[in-house]
Amino acid sequence: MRERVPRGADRLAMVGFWAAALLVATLFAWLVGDVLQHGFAHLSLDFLTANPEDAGREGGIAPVIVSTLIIVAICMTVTVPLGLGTALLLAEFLPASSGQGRFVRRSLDVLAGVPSVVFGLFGNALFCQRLGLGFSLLSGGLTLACMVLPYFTRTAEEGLRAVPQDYRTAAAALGLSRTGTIAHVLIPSAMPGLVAGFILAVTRSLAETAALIFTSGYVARMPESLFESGRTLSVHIYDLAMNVSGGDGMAYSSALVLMVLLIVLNRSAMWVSRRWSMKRVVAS
Amino acid sequence: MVHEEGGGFMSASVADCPAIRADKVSVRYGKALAFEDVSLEVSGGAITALVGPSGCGKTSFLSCINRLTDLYEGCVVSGQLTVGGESVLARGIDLLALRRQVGMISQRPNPFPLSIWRNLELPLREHGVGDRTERQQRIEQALRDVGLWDEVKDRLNRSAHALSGGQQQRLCIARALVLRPRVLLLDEPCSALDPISSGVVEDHVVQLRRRCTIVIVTHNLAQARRIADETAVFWTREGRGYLLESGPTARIFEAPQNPVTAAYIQGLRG
Amino acid sequence: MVHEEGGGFMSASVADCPAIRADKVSVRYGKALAFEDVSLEVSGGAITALVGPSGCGKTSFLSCINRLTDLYEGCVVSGQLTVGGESVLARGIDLLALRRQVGMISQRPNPFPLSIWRNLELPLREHGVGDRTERQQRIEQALRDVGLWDEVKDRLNRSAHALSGGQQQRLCIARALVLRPRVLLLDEPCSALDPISSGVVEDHVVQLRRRCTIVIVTHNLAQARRIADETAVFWTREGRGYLLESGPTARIFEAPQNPVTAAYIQGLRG
Amino acid sequence: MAVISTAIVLLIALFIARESFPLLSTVSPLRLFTDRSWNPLEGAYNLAPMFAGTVLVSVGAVLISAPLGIASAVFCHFYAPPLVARGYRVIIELLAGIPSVVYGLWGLMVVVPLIGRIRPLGASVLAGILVLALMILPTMVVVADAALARVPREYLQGAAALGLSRWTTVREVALPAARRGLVTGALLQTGRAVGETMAVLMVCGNVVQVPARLTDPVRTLTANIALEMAYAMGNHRAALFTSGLMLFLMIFVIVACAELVGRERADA
Amino acid sequence: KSEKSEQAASKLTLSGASTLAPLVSEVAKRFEKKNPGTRVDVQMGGSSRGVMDARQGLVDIGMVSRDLKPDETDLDAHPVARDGICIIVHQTNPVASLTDEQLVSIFTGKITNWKDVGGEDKPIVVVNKAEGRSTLDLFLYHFKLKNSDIKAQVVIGDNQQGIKTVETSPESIGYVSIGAAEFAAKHGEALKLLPMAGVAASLENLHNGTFPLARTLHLVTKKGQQNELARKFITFAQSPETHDLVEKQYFIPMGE
Ligand SMILES: Nc1ncnc2c1ncn2[C@@H]1O[C@H](COP(=O)(O)OP(=O)(O)OP(=O)(O)O)[C@@H](O)[C@H]1O
Ligand SMILES: Nc1ncnc2c1ncn2[C@@H]1O[C@H](COP(=O)(O)OP(=O)(O)OP(=O)(O)O)[C@@H](O)[C@H]1O
Ligand SMILES: [Mg+2]
Ligand SMILES: [Mg+2]
Ligand SMILES: O=P([O-])([O-])[O-]
Repeated sequence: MRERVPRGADRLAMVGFWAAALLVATLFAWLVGDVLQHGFAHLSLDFLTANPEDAGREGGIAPVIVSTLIIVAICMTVTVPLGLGTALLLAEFLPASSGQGRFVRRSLDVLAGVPSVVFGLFGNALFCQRLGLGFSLLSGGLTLACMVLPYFTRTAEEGLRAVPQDYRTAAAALGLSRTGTIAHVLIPSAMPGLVAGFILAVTRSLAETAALIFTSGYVARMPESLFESGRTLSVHIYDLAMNVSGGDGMAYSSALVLMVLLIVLNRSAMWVSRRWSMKRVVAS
Repeated sequence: MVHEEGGGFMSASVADCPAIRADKVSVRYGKALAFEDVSLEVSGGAITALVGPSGCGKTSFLSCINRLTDLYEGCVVSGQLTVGGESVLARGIDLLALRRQVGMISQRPNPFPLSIWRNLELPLREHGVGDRTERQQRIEQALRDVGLWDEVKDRLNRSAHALSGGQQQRLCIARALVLRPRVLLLDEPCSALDPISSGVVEDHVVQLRRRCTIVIVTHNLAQARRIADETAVFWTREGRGYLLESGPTARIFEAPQNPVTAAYIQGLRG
Repeated sequence: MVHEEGGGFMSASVADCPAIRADKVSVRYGKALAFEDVSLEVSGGAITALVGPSGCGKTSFLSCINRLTDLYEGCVVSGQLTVGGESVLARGIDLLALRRQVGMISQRPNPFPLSIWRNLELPLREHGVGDRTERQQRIEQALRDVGLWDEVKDRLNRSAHALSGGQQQRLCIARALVLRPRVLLLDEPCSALDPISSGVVEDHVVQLRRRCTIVIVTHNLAQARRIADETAVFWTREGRGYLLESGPTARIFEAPQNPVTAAYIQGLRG
Repeated sequence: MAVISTAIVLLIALFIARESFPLLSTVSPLRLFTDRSWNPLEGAYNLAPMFAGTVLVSVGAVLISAPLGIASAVFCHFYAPPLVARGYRVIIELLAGIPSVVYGLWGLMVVVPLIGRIRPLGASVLAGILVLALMILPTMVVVADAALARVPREYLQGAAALGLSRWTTVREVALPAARRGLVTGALLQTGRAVGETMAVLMVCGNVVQVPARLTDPVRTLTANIALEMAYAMGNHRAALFTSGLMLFLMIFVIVACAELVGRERADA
Repeated sequence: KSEKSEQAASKLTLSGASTLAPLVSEVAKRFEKKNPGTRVDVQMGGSSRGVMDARQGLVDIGMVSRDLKPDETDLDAHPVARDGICIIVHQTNPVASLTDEQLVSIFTGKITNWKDVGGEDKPIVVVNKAEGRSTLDLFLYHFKLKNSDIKAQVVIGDNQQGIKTVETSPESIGYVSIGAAEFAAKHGEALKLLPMAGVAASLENLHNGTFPLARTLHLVTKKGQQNELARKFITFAQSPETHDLVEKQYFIPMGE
């Protein structure tokens, strides 16, 4: 039992995986390094609490942050129940090979590939005009929900499918109702999948630009209701980078804020889910 | 089958224990036949042992009785099967009520990925049994019945998956018992257990006689002989299971009619 | 331990069979102690049975020997443990070589979600054993050894998960045997098996004596008595396992030194 | 519930079809492939080069990032020390959350000049593939990571007990067991690649042509929509929606194919 | 209900050209401050969106970064600022000026190497704007070209993309909004503005009318529309009160 240096394919694989990871990490460091380098200059407490001035070249991004949070919240409030319901239907109620299941799944996969500009134009036509919501946080959130639905649903579905059959057998043998089984056994067991879906959906909605320009709009005022227009961080970044000369620095700073926001949102989602599934574990 | 909320479990009598009647029951998974034309009468309140070689369809037979076969895609059950006179295989029966009345312990321990306590509380809550205190009592009782109480009473809030194999199996038995079913299907309940736990469980099963109709699959022929009132021997021919012989345990062990049974009983070791 | 590519398995001799020495070995999962200060000598080429109540640490002890404990986050093994004179617990040992030499069969059957054939071929390929024909022979031999060949020879390409519980367990035994390990750790190998398959497996284990160091966890004391050269009794005190007594099987069963052992042996049923 | 997701798809399809109707009712669909060029203001509506561009860029990106994504997920589970794995996951989440404009900017300022050294100008198929690959990578990693986390521990125990090497365990046990999740991840990722707009628009060069080399510029259907929609009227606008319609059909075909492949595999 | 209509009366919505959106947003902010209780929402979406939305009455005012087309006579155009476009090359490019003929030859692919116009021996990378953009329209109109004549190596959308493309590529030549280009060159970007027909490209020359390539940025309303607030806003946007804002966004105020 001498010290064993991995041989042949095993060793190659190990080197390969480390290399792949390093490559991704390097590219990431490069990208984020750029953002950090350009972004730190304008970062201050003022930046977080002030209104944008001079088309965003001066001032801060407070209303933008607030609008972003509201839109993401609307989006997730719609996506999670809807997506979870659909995922349950696909994984638990329809046989894997059923035509209906396939149809729904296919729809979702197609939805994932619709360009965000098209979502924007569609959301504008449906929510802003047909449903009369106008340019508003609500229209934006709902359009985003349509867009991220497949990410959450498909990931959650896979999570549910991977729950060992043993648990379903045990639950059935105890005469647990379908709802009881789902709520108390399946969902806690499928938590990794649900969290993954949630993360994908949140990140995607935070990073979205084109779908929001046409729905939640461009107004950088502090929103007072859900029916008002509001600019999100990524729209702001887009505007500064592409449309405002001399906006680059502020664009990078905003990107920095966006990234911090993202980490905070995702970590708290994980924390909540852990708390929640712990509560299921820790008795009564 | 009627819900029997009133009346303590231990005060139940043979009259409450449904008999099980199988008439030419066959099970197939897709195209493959698991077993064929099994006709068997299980007396209410008695202990019936199912024995036979691996793969002859014992588990599949048990699964018909509480319709767990529904969970396997492509699994088809044919024939007649009644529990307490009511057909089990009919469409549209109340499956939850059936399964509440017919408890089952499967071959592989399968506790939920929840805490020990929650594993036991979940079925009670789901079936709306009792208030908090009653549930607490029932849970403690069930854990004592399988000899697990002392081992786990300090870590009821820990995950059931951090238990040893035998502990998990006993937890699953307790989980079935906590609902006080009228019929209990046990698929090799003691196979993962050491003699002491095995003895505890066996004693408990014996105590349930006359309060509960019990069907137990066991590879331990000595155990079958010790506790079963009746024994059914399954066999397999060209990959298909069938019922070789059934009858009172004493007769099966002492005067088997079928030479194959005789050989099987002979081969009994330990 | 040296790789022994040449030389048939069955021609191996006691000299090749490593002894196992445990010196004050303890295992803890996080803060909880599974067992404490176990010192045990397992002779090379002999069959050693581990018996004891559920949860006393038998599985955990086996897992130390092939370092499967590494797989549990927070699991810490302390003490000295050598196989064939070489330390197992040291950092940086060649785990793959160790595990190739030390086969293990776990309590719950765990076939891979692959075909039956692939389940057996995978370890052979991995360890670069033989050419196609030799692998084929070995696989068939292993399946025969566990009495599974006739049952599955027509469906070798089907998923191992469509087998019955007992068949799965025998497949897992075959999968360990196909590598012809020098040490075999069996965690209740027969618990899911009917007497016939159980007999087949037991006979095979006996045949391996002197060709292989065998440690077998069993709840069947009669089986331990029948096949083991030496027996170690584990016990548990306040949730912690420890070694109660060990020695030649005959002595343990006929003249136990510890009254607890005596009581345990007495309680032996069946 | 599922009705809703299906309804959204149908509504979007209807919407796109309605908006592209003005063009399709006056111009034969065949002309979308045979017209001499894409100059909608001069009445030429050839979408074929953009179709090719979309296929090239997204296929290239998926071919790079799907293996890299799976490798990253495997790395997190089987190779990385726990702390490294945790850090790596944060990296992946961040990558997913960076808006595509930022990817585009970075591509434009870093990747394009790099490629420009090989052959001016650098805004090219290759730049598109590279930036897009990095951008869609996280989708794959997050889904694959969750799929690997669900591989039953018993399989891994069994593999360890047999002394299977890490690589064999990954290849023969973990990846097959996680297959469904991997396929889902790849599909979502492909969808994202086909549908991505801003970053591609900024680094691909957007010249309407069938590229002969990897360093040639191309325009994708999505970039076409994003570039011109804001200034398009009448038939021009309808032609852009027709790009959308074509994209929609293309995704539909991809999904159907993926399903077919998946089914055949399951049969085997 | 009366409350609602009152609110509607005190609210304006605008949409349209991205070129105008930042400027009009700033104007709107000042307008809101001056008229407490009013709200002016500015949305982006391109000139065509501005025209369509104004036409359909979805918004009160549209923003259009070009002149109205002959088929858009149902709208009234109200100029608010002027903008020009200029040719840009990389700072290191030794070519100091190009004649109109040379420019046409370059953009139509007849000249493909810088050495043919007095530069280094390097291929020329032509950066063109996307179909429909008003800068493109103006450029084509000025040089009497059709878009299909132009042989471009890169096609871009917004001005900033053009600036970034040219500043990272020493071989390239493109055209963008003068204000944006001047700002970038002044702030150290590697950019050079070429004179047109001998007139240096600067806001100043645009202002005094000597620079040939100019365009007007408009607010548009539906003909016959009676919206007091909209009229008030347009008057405000055209008034000297907002000229500082116009200049701050690197455009030329109207009516001086
Ligand atoms: N889910 C399944 N899909 C397909 N075939 C199955 C399935 N479960 C069991 N079988 C097959 O049906 C037959 C009967 O299986 P069953 O599990 O009922 O046997 P058993 O008597 O319980 O055996 P054991 O004692 O080994 O548990 C076997 O041949 C088995 O391979
Ligand atoms: N993964 C784990 N995490 C935490 N605790 C564990 C884990 N596995 C086992 N234990 C605890 O360690 C102790 C010893 O367990 P072990 O599985 O070794 O017992 P055993 O002797 O094999 O029992 P059995 O006969 O029931 O299989 C038990 O108290 C058990 O609850
Ligand atoms: Mg069975
Ligand atoms: Mg154990
Ligand atoms: O219309 P543009 O100002 O973007 O050319």
